[in-house]
Amino acid sequence: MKKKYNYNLMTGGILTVTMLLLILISVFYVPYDPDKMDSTAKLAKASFHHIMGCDQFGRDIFSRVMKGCGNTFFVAAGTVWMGTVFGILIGSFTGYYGGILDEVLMRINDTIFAFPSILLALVFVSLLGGGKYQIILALGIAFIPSFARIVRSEFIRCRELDYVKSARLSGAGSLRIMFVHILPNTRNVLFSAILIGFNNAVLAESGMSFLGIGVQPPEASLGRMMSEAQTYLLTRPSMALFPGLMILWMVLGFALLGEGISERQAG
Amino acid sequence: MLLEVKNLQIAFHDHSLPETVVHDFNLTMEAGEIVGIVGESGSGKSMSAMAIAGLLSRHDMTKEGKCLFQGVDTLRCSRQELRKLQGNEMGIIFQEPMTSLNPLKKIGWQVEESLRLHTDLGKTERKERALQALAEAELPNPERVYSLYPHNLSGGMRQRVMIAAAMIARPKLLIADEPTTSLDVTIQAQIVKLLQKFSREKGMAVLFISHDLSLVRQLCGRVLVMQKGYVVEQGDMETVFEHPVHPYTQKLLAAIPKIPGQGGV
Amino acid sequence: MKYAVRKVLTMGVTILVVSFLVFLAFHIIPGDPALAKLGTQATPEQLEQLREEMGLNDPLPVRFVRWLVAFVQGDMGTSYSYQMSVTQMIGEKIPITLTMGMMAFGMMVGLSVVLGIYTAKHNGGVIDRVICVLNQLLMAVPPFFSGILISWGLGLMLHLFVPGSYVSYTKDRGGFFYYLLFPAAAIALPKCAMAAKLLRSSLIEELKKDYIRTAFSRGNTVNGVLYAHALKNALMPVITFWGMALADMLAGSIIVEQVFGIPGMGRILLTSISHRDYPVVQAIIVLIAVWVIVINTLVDLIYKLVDPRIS
Amino acid sequence: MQENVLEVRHVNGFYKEQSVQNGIRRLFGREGQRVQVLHDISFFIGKGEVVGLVGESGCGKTTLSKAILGFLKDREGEICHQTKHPQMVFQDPYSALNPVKKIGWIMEEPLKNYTKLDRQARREKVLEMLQNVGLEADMADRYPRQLSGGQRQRVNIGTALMLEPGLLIADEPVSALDVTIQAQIMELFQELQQKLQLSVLFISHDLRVVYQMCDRVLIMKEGRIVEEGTVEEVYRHPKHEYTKLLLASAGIS
Repeated sequence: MKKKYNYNLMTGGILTVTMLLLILISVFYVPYDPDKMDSTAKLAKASFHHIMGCDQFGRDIFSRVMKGCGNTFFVAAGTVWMGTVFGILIGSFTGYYGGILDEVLMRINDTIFAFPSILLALVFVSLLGGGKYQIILALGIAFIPSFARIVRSEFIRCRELDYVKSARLSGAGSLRIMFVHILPNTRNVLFSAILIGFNNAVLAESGMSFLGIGVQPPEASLGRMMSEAQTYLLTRPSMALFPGLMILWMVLGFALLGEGISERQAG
Repeated sequence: MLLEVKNLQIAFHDHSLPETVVHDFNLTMEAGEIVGIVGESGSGKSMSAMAIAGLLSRHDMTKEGKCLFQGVDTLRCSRQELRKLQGNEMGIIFQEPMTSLNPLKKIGWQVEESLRLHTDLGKTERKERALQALAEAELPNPERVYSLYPHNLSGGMRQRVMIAAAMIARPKLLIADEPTTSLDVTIQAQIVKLLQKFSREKGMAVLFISHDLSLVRQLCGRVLVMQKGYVVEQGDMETVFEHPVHPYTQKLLAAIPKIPGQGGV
Repeated sequence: MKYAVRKVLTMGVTILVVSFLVFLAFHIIPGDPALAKLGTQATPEQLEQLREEMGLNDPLPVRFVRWLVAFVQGDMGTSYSYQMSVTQMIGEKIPITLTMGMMAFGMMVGLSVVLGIYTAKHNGGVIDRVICVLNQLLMAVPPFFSGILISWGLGLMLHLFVPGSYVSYTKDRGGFFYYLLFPAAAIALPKCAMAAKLLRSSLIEELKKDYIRTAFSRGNTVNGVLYAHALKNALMPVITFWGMALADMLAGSIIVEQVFGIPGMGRILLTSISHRDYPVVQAIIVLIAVWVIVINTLVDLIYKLVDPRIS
Repeated sequence: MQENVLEVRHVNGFYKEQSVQNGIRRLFGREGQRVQVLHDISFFIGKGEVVGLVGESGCGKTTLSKAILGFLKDREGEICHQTKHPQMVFQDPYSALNPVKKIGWIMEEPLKNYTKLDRQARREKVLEMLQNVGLEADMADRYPRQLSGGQRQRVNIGTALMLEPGLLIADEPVSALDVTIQAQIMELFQELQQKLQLSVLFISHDLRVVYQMCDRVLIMKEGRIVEEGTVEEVYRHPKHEYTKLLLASAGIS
């Protein structure tokens, strides 16, 4: 059989794997201490020593980018984890049982869902203060509704299917039906939702850090690096370019991966 | 001769080995004749009908042979020429009345569509013809149905709407692709009677595709039996049903539960 | 009609509930407005007196109703940091942000319809593929990055505008719109890419449906099928997306205003958050909430207009 | 007179509309608006008897089967059955099998929940049942999507028979299949029915199929049973107008 090449899956896979590798390496090794200021290397151009150059304090951009990717990834993963776990819990119970509880919860859900997640996060941050964990909490809460909604609609679709009735006749209890019979059937939808959610989290986190209310200095963050680089846009555009490209890389990788996977599932 | 299909062959090329789904299909139809094609799913009966209707055009597919409808080869002619036939000289109804109508458009708009595309009748004339067609399709209260949406109607009524829309331009040939499969038995019988009436009164030929042998028996004068892309047997209704020659036809007929004393199918 | 009334009523209730929640959230947080107003040197008596004046000793529901009535009448309270009316502070900024948002929305809708239809129609062609790759890239660009790229490329390199500067509406109308064009584009581009992609796949999906075959069988042209039959159906999910994008654009504008140095709502919101100027933050959040809820109701109403199946 | 496996006496069934208004009414302890879909249904099924239930879509066939299985919450009247776990064979062979589970896993499920058999014993029972329904043993390790419609329906029948149920409800078990496959499944069904002395409620819209499969037949219209009797009686001497119409529409009579 002639095999159709799945470019999306391949490109996405390569981008994601290299990104994950880079993050993994950054945990154990970075070329320079990302926080060490070197007054001799202020705004140094890209060279053999500093492959992406240095910032206005003489910190190595490449090292900071590596650490920043790690931080962004950490926040995004935490956010998505929180959204998924609570989303599955809320979505499965409301979807399976329906009724007045479902009605009320979904109203609330819809209202939260309608808000731009970054705005919700802003409210939380203005109440809780900034920082890595606050951001995870804030974005995580903002992300729960979208996951709950997806899981719920899948459960509503599945609970009417004959195999669920058949499982009930086979003596399976409600919890067993929900988590052993139905939940595995939502995996395709859930998986692509996780990838999309991950990307939204990356964009939201970097946006908040760009505004100065995300990951707090001195910890490196891609968004903050870009907002600092704006001042030097005329003389050193590459200072903004590299962190920007890293965000692009991360988001593109996951987006293509998701695209490729759904392509494979469809064909 | 109204329709002449010669050596129709349809093959797909989406895999490395081309897969032929219809082999050497031949059929002639005279005006006013009702011909049935029976077969199980995957036998190629719908595929052949869609090719005749000019509705098969995929780039990974080849069609060979000839299909002359009033002298025009519907396999090869341009979309321009085809459009003049479709909905005008040739009406088509499909299996799923639930999804075959545009959910966002009013029934009247959809029934009139053929007139709007093929004639330059005015608005009031079109409406008149549409109401007449709806009434002929035995829909109760055509005025009301005219301004309803598909979701307001039951499956049987939607199929009547489809028939009204196909009949409005007075076609010479009606291709009916499993038109009754998703309907209840009593509605099925009504739809079949309706098609019979149209054929008799307007001299319209009907190509009736179905997997239900008893329906084909009630409606058609001639029948083709298809299996895995081949026409394995064809001929008079009586001959084929009473004295089937091909083993597959025999098997098909044997598969139908018999009711002693009530005759066969 | 009944549907519309129900939707509008639901909208009213939702707005009430949401504004109460926001009100509640900003009253749980530590900090005493009276203290914030008078400073730490104030004596306890002075504080108590001011609290009484400001009505801070009344029960929560009473305070909420009072705040709500004042809010509806246009009095959104007084800023802690600037000691001036919040209404006045925000009032000047709303038109700026709103203009930018609507420009971005217009760009998004126009471009996505054109691109979506074109790519769906020429599905698999060279231009379709190029646009799809471009779309994929654009979707991955965060708005501040696209903003920075636009500032750098169009501003610093091509000198089409001066990054960081802003032209007031009262001084130069043309300049006002011209200078908002670039930030609007920065907001619109990623959303536009998503909308175009959504419309493309929605159209392609729609063209596979049974009623499309019916339309062809009546002798429609390809364009006839596309515009008279498929497009309206395919637009349904896209309308939802547009609605969400319109709500999202306010959030996007907060960031993009920062990139382009535009003194809009976003900038006030950020400074107020960092100064813990709660009356301002609260007012802006409630306004945005109302905006979002109204848009959602509008989307529902448009749906009802387009789709007869909804009841 | 044989003992009856199932007795249904004067059952009325209702369906509650799931609407916001009804939800609010329930919140205040009021009854929601309900639609009656079953009207005074009475019948019985004797041991080893196959009873056909014929009617068109929307006549309440499915609701009746739900009521018998205990899924219909809102009903009046008595339904007594002698059996512990009545089972059901569904119409659509595609949606009745969980797409992410292997055939063996699906067939094992009743044993897992209702018996204390260990893994080995369960496996043996599954393989035995596969053989009974005419499937190869290696089917146990396949996924539903790898099976044809007829094979899936065999699996469904097998799953329903795992617990040796006293009562089986077959909801249009052959109507989604091609004629020749239909004949095979009907043959299998009859064979198993005789071998295991199953009591079956056989729901179908196809009068010919019902004639071949059933001993007695119930004709249902708009939630009521309009005619009842042995198959021969009803088919040869239909009394109710609706039965006559049905028979005429199907080309019988």
